[in-house]
Amino acid sequence: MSILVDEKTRVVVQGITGRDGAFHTGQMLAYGTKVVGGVTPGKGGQKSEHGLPIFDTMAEAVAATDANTSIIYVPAAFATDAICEAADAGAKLVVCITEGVPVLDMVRVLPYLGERGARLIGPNCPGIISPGKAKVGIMPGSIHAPGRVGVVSRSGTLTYEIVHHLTKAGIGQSTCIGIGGDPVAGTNLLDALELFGADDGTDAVVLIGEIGGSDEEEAAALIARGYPKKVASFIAGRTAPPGKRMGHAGAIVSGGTGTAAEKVAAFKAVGVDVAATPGEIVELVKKILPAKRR
Amino acid sequence: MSILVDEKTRVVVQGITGRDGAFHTGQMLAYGTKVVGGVTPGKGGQKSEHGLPIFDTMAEAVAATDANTSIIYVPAAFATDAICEAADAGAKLVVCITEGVPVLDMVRVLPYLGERGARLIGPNCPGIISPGKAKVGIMPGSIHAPGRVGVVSRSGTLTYEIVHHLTKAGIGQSTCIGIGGDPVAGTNLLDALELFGADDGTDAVVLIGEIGGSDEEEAAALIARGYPKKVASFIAGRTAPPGKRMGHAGAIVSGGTGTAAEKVAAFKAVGVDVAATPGEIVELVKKILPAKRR
Amino acid sequence: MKIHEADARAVFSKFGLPVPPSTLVATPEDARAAAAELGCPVVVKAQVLVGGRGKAGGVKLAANPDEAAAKAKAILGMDLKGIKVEKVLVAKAVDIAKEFYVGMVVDRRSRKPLMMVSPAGGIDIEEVARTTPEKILKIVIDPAFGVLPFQVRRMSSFLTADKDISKKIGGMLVSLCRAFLGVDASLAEINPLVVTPAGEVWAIDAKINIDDSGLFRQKDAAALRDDSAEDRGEVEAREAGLSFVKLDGSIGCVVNGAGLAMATMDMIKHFGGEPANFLDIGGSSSPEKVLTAMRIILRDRNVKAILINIFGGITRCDDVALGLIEARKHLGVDVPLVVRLTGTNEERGRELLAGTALIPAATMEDGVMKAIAAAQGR
Amino acid sequence: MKIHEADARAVFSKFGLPVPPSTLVATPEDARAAAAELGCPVVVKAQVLVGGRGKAGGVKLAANPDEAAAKAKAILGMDLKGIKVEKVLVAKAVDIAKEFYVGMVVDRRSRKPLMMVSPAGGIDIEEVARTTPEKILKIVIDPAFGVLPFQVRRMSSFLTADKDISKKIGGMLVSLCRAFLGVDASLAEINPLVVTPAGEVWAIDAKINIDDSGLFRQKDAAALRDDSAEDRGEVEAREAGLSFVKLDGSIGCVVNGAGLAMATMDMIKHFGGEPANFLDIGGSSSPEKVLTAMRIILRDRNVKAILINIFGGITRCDDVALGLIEARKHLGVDVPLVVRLTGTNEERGRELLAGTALIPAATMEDGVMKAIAAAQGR
Repeated sequence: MSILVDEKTRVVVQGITGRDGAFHTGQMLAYGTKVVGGVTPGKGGQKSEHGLPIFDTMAEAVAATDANTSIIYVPAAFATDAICEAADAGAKLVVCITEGVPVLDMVRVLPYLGERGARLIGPNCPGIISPGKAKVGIMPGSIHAPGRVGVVSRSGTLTYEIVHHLTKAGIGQSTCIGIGGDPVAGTNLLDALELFGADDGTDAVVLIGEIGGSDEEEAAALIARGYPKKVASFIAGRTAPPGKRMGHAGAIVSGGTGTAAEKVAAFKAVGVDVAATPGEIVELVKKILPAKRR
Repeated sequence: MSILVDEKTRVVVQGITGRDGAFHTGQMLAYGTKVVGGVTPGKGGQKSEHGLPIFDTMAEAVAATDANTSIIYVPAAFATDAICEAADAGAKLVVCITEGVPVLDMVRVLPYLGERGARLIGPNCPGIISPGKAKVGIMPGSIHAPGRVGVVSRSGTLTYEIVHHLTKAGIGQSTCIGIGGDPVAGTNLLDALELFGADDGTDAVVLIGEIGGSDEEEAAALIARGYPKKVASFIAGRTAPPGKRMGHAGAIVSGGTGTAAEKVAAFKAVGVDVAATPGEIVELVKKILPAKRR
Repeated sequence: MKIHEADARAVFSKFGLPVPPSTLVATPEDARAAAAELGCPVVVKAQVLVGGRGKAGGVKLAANPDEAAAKAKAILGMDLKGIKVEKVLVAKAVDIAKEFYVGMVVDRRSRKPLMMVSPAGGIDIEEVARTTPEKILKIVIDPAFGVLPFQVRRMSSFLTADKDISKKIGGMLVSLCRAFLGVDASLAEINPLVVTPAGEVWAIDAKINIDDSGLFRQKDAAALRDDSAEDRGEVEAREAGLSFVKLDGSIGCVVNGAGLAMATMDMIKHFGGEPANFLDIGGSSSPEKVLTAMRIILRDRNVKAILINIFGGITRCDDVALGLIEARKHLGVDVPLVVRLTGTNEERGRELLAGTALIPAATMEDGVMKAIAAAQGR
Repeated sequence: MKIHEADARAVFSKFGLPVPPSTLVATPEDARAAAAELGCPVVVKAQVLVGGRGKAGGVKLAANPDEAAAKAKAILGMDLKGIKVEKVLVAKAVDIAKEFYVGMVVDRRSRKPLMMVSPAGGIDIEEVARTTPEKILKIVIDPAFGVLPFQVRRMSSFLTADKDISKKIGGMLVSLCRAFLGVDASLAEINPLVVTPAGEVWAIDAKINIDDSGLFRQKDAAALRDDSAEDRGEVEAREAGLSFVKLDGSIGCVVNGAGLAMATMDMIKHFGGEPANFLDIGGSSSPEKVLTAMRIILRDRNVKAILINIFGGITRCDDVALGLIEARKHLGVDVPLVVRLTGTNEERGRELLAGTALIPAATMEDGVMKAIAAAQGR
């Protein structure tokens, strides 16, 4: 089992003819993901370098390929439109890799998607992978292994680092989801926790947080109310200076709130261990995994 | 049983100190509806002429009275705000009697309500009554009787006329809902049909349509797909000239579509009888009511 | 509320749509001057708020200023579907290579604005919808965004394969959507949207209806109302907060509620009578509204009887009764009045009317029968 | 992106907020003239993009033009948290009866704009939030409507019981919301919003941050950027599409991804080292970005070793390797470079670097350890 993507996932790539879009389409195909087509306005009727059909519109792409998922690599100025187009065409999962999407656009996009029953992951995110089933994102597929630990993260590469440690230690993953670094995310930590909580294929969850906002504190509150799975955590930015944006638009300690120390304390208070280094997460996960499933 | 309103309905009246608001609050109370308070900005802390507490805001009213429903009698220019305020304060059912609300406001209001899990009836409608349980509207309570026929209507007084016939003939109603005469309604014919379809207390449905739009045709299509209850119908406006708005903003035959003849034909095609006069509906209902329940 | 083409063109221009220059004139001389200033050829167009003016001869092409004057002379004063033409628009003509239809309404089904485009422009879009619906593309608009770029691409590529023209039309779609949302329109149409042989795009006709309910916040638009195409009674009724439509029969109707008013007309017809009007005195009633309603109906010399059919809800029967008493006192009521009162404050209403010459009716059907009999002098 | 108070005041004025008249000047003489023209008393305010300038002496009241010149002289050239004051704003002073806080941000939790008001104005709102959170009212805004009238009533009556002032403040809330949505703000604050003894309301300070992601469509706002408060390396990094924050340690970091970059800093510190910077070369990488990153880091004379920590995803290890080779070629690299490459195209990256003087690391931890050792000269 897994969440959001699996063998039934059928992906259209929006921006398939761009440098990143083309490259990662190849990577997704190589991983075994069912990428069924791409969209680039004005290039409809052509074939991509991977031999996939290109469409002018998502509506045509979905009609022709029966896709249920979209992944977006278009430039920031066009990303809002691409997200709306995907949902309007019937995609139920939209993964937006693009960074630099205006926050006030996201505020308007989410109700638009809600009305159409679509979920967004991102923007400014690495995507989602259910190891051995489907990879809809830019993470290196090879570092993942099928298993029963869910991973949710506000980061991209830091997630790879941690997943790499898990896999090397023989701990596979049900699904790994990178929610992205922007202040307004289509799917946030709480949403992902709830999905993992309801997933039969997930025994424990690794939560990778960072400074800024209060998502981790809210996650801790959710866990305190009674969460069905055990959770282990890592928080990035313990040494980040206040008032400085650490890359992600959402990663900023302001007015003394959003610090790593607060988040670590919130987790420890509800019995969630926090790893001091990415590698240490392996020991924490071993502690919380049900004995039979280690 | 009934739909949307019953003994548990707790109503706040927005615009309780206005002429119509005050009058119909008295009427609702006399019917036995649990009206628990009113809102008029600037008059918070006072008592209404019925002895009900008045609040400045819906948030205060809901907090103090545990209301779950609101009914709105404020002037048109303030109705959009009142609807949003009710939903934001936690009312799950909002009944807007006010007519003359801009259509483009309704377009924006409905997603706002959707995000808050609230349902709107109206605007420009007579409201809703579950006879013997609760009356949240302006219909005369005395003409109704408890029973097992659901009534949904695009009209106000025409509904009274028809309900009056039903009651005089000994046919009681589970719930009667007037969806209002505007082009964009919070609850439309289809929504009401679906609610009645799922209601254990409703054996048959009387659908009162009129010229304009294609709601009746869509209802016929819904029935054709397999509707669990029998339906009888009346369509107003058989003699209406094309191109003229017959009072309701939505009641207009334009370009030869939206005619009564089309709607009658659509219903007859799916086995729904259409009464020639309001009184004739009684015979039609007697035909479709399960024998034991007549 | 319908507004004149000249006003709709001004709204379109304000929102950035390309509209050929034009001048509104009331005399042939001014038409000549306007044509000379604009440059010929020009189109001379009757400014009346009724459809089908082209077919009725209200739109003519003029090759030079003298011809413009002559065409204006022919059109001014013309009777178009009962409306006298008082003004004509003299508009610079453009060469037509292609004509498209572009329009916007509020869609009942999706409960959102809906944009419609069709390559079959210049003709009645409802005809296109009936005969070749595949030639119309409909796109639901989210007002939080307006029309989105992907929607613009879908619509403009539905109209033309020419990328350059497609882009220009796309810009017009964005502007049309802004105009629609900006003025609380219930309908906005460019029909036709014209592409010239040189690849220019123009909105050569403009139609906008404003949502009556939005007029309180659209002061500029509200000032554009022209009552001349309306029946005097309809104007008076609207100003009094009533809804009235004149018909050709002999039985006047005063009813509360649009549905009941329609049903009353339908029943009169069903039993062999002919309704003289639709009249809804609306919800929150007052004696004054009833008085106004009676005044409007009594003006129609065809009316041989009046049926007052009231089922009180928010309307109170006593208010109606007071209005009827006032009407009897102040208006020369020379036809039989049949009165049916049921619902809110029905007893008080009946008490007020007891002892008057009004003919009481127990039910709607009873009232209709009595009104038909009275109108036929029985 | 932060913009100067003078620019934020201009935005507020454009959206109808009452802002006292003011003039931006760069010399004491111009301050004197501005004060004379505006009418005294005036406030002389340092224009620097750092907080707390009031406490640091950057805001002074002047009773007459001469005093304005003297205060301007004292403030101009002042060093405020490392930034030299180049300009001052001379603003007409208003009498203060009450001070409120009014602000707007985007709320992560509701994923909507959030308006916040507090009767505790004029002081640090984050301090209010910590100590007396009940003094802040937060209202979630729907961008399809902007702030709704019922929300305006709740907020303005939270601030004052005076109906007249409440109404004026309500108008300001509506304008603030329009400004926030109109310029793609991530933060907009009026602190304080002042009520005068005569019952006037004024926005006497203005703060706006623009969402960097919105700048592509906010050309006017984009032109307001002032880099002077930023480290030269941070400006250069931003222009190259990198994200860089200077710190005080000795180990330079080049990392892909903000989370991994923070984790790298954290691990350096965890094992006893001190990071010299945060540096994220971002997603879609190119050799040029790596070259720029190296140039910025090498400028810092505190740097004794550099750790390149790359986990390739959308970033490709071969691109990074090419950038490092270019850097070695064109920049005077005189400190040890520890390189960890894992992920997309990792083998090709390693091949490219084989045989160079770069110190390879197998893992992040290995890289951190080696960089600490190298920085300490071991």
